[in-house]
Amino acid sequence: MPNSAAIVPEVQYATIKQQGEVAQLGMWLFLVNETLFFGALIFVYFIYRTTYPHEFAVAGKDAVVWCGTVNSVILLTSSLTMVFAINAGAQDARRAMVVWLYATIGLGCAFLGIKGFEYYLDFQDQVVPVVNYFAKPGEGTAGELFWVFYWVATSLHAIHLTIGIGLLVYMLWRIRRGEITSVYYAPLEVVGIFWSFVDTVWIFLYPCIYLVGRS
Amino acid sequence: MYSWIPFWPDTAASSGHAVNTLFAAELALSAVIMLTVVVMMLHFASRYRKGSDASRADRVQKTWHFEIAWTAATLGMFLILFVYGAQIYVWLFRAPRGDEEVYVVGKQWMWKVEHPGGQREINAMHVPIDKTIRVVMASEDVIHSFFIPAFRLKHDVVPGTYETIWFKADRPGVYRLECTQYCGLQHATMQGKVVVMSGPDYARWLTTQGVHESMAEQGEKLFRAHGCSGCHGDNSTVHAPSLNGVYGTFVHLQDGSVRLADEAYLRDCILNPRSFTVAGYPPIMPDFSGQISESDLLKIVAYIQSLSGKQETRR
Amino acid sequence: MRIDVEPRRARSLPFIIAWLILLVLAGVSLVTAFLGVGVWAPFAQFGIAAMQAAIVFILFMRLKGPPSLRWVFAITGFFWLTFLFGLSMTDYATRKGWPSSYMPTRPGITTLNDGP
Amino acid sequence: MTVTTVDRAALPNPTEEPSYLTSENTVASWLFTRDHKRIALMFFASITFFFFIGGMAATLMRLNLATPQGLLQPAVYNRMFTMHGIIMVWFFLIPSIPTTFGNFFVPLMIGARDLAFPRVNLASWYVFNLSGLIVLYSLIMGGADTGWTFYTPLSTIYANGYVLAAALAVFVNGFSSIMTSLNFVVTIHRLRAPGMTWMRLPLFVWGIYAVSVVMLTATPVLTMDTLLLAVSRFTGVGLFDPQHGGDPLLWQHMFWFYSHPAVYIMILPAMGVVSEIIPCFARRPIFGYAGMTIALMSISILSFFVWAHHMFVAGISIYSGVVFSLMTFFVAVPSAIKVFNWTVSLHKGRITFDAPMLYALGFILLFTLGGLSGMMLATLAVDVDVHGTYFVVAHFHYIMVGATVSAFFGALHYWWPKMTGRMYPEMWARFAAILTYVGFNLTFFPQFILGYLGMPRRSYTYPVDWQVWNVLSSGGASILAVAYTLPLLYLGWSLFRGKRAPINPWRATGLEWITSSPPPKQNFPHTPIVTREPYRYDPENGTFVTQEGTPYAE
Repeated sequence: MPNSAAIVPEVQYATIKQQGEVAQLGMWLFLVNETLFFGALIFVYFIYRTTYPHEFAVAGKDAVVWCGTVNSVILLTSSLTMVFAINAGAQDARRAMVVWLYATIGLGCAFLGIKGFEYYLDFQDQVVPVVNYFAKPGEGTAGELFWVFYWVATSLHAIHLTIGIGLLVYMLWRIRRGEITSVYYAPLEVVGIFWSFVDTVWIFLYPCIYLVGRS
Repeated sequence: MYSWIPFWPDTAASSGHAVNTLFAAELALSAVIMLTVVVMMLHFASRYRKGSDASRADRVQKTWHFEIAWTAATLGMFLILFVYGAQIYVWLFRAPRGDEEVYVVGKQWMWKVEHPGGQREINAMHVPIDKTIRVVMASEDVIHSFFIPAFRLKHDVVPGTYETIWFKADRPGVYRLECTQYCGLQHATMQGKVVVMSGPDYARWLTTQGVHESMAEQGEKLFRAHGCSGCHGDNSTVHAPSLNGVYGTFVHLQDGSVRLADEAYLRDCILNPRSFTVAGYPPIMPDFSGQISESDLLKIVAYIQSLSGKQETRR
Repeated sequence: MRIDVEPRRARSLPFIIAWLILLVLAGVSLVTAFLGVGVWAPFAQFGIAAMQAAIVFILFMRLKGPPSLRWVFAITGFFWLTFLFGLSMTDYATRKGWPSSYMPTRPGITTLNDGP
Repeated sequence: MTVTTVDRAALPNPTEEPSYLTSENTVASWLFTRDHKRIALMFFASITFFFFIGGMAATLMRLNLATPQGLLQPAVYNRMFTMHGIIMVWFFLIPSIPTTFGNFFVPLMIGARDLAFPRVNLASWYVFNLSGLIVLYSLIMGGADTGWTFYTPLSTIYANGYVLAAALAVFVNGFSSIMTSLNFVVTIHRLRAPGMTWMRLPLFVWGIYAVSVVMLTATPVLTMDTLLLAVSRFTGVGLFDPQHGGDPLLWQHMFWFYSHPAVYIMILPAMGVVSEIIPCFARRPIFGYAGMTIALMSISILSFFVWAHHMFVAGISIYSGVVFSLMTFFVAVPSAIKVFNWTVSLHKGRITFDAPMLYALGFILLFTLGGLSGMMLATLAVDVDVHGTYFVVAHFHYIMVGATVSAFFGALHYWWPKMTGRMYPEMWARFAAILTYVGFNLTFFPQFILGYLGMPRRSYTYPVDWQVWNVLSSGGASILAVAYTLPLLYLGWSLFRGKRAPINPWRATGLEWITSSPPPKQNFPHTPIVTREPYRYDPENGTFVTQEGTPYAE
């Protein structure tokens, strides 16, 4: 392997294996925090949706369901490519690892692109609270609550996804430097865990946003 | 009862006496516990100080007996306190019908009090003695908290809904009225007085306040002015529920739920009618949110209440 | 089929199958929204979301396999959320004055009781 | 404490290896350090700074309240108590013990060379200071005027101050808390020295573990809550505004879902500190070690079940009030167990009254008094009376200042020799400890009385018949100010003139006392191997055994 000096464990660890395992635990613990962060947002949504079911049904009809659905497919697929990248890295298929990482980055960017287009459509639909909002009959003042949730939730998710893409780019850089190999690929696994978690967030946001008031 | 204790605030209502007893009990219990800890600590600290030659042999080893006993004892005491406190709390915060009603609107930074007869006061509340007074409170801006120390009674006044409390004063006098929820710049001055008067004095006070229209009468005018009577009036042809006798009954809503038609419900119906469509009626009522001030709303609600005849006739 | 998520030994097929299941579930979720099953649709949709999340957590995020501490961490967040949702329901489900028509107010909860 | 026999523990440091303080001397070696000990000292500097900023706000408030007419403009007073609350809660109390003593001593006590993620630890300090800059910006521009609780719709619509900046500071500060606590949990799980089983962990480590769990699970909810607040205030959408269909109480629910556990964030590490100090100065094992750990962990979970007891009169349903009151009494039980255990831990000891011990004993008394008043507040009907009055103010100051700050100073004196390699002047320290106790009680006990008389909190003025109590309180506050400033002076002096500290000046059993004072950069010359549970003091024979199993005579 190239540059084997880079994989000496830090002073507080006995072995590089321990360092990798602890790094993963750290990410899982961070996800506890992320779960509660997004969970609190969904809690607000839950309270208001149960309070104003009819208003939310009216307001939710304006969400662009095809954008959301396509984005769901893209993100679920990106989790798969991310797993392939890690597996390839672990099995010493460096080239495949890099290809799968690029695929993951591409899917992430595609998600963001579609999201941006969806924001454009939302602006056309006048569902941007404060900036450009038109309350439809039957949604009262509570319809705006739905759209506030929509903007906060999707933009936070997009920020997380952007961070994820940034981390993947950083991983590519570290791969070039030979710091991630089949001997030590824990950083890649850590990023993979984060990436799939962002995917999970979307799994829960999808029914919250796109499936309200369809029938 | 506790007036002989220095630093004990006035007590002038049934709620105050109930809380007094509980508080005194807790004070005594706290004193006993605190003393136990202090005596134990001082005793050990002096007896087992470094220089003393008291025996250190046979230290207590088996800890679980002590811990379980101590835990069970505290838990038992706490449960008694909990039940006692919860009982009074439920009693305090479930307002009965009341002999009299008083309407209170909190706004930055004053308490506006209005009596059913239309008498208005600012930062003062006159009430008769020995009558159950039902206080309906609303806020025009931020959260305030309505507090009468002598009655040991407090409730936040949250904008967007009505809060209802009650009391029964039993000692004439002038007591403090406060806001205890920080509500902005002049929060500290959002204070007033509660004047508890004997029945005849109170009646005399009401008459000296000048001739007013009663709240219900004012409410009736607003009811017409906002066009409510066009649909809910007796001669209306629009398919809208009649409001005669609706206050205090249970209303079946479109979505299958049942609501008690209290003040808060009536208010919600006016401001957000779509969420409260009555079963069997079309959802055609426009919503009035943002169009009627809190004090006007209270008047309209008072008028609808007066239609039910369950309240005493006004004035 | 034995599923091994340890990257060094993992094969691709189980992940592809899992991915297909995820897509199918997403489709089912989408369909329920248009079926007109009323109040049950959200339950179905969030149930499906939970299943999808479980698949992603266990396979894609490699919760399967040691160390078990990861399970503890993974569950903690959701466990704590039940505190937030559950205990606040003691308020929202029974508060008067909060327009909670979704959860019927029972006649037993009154403000006009006849005094202490 | 006098040393009667000379042994290795009392010898001056072996000088072969430079300490963490002297190993590198450039500014960059501090600013980019990954050493948990240096980061701890940097945190110590930051929070001390904020402690005095918050203290100045408190001084102005007590000065204003010395007379009913007051001294400050109402707007200034309102901003002072708001900034006092925000700074003291998020910039002193919550980070205080974990980021300084936790950072410094958790790795030392479990026998690790560093925390699991040193870079994250350093980032935590930078994020903390960033949030500190934002809060200072808010303060200098004029401050927020909502109270530290940011109740809506006052904070979203009606307040005029720099609420957005203050909320943003709290938001950013949350990330620092999360990074620090995440580090602790992973470190305590994975980096313990051989033989350091869970039941051999010193109780301070248990306390830090419990607090990290709470921080990690409570903070994100507040983070989201303040984010939504900022969005509401910035854009004008009505997430918590009833005029737009929002629920003001939803803000309170989420705020207290964090901020009630936050009270335990402040007190749990303090409990850990006291559990270290008491056995050491009573020279006997802690009474009920297992019970103490169970109490710590059950507090950290039960603390999430009680938040709405801040809202008994806020307009929540009465059924909810009853449930939360019951839960609150449950969480009081483990606290009661702890008080009992600490007190019994003095039984048949061989007690010396050095400054840390004085602070610890003060902690127990103040915590008990604070806890008992908390029991009154948990009782629904009494809370209806005293909620929102000075009774509440007195109660939480007894817990948060009386108890936590006492423990903070206790820890500071206890570990000062290890952190700096210098002994502090004992007589001055004892004097400061006693002065703290006197000043504190004089400041806050009158506030219980004021509260029961009905003085509302957050008021810049009051009726003249309450002036006696307010003057007493202000007088006490000036004593307290002296007592809190004194350590700064004599500890600063001791840095240069203090006696050199031996390895184990208190003759304690923990692993932090087997390495030199101050410790070398990598903590231990060799990885310690733990063979004993902590606190193996024997008052009967006057001996003690360190956790490594080395016996010593007194």
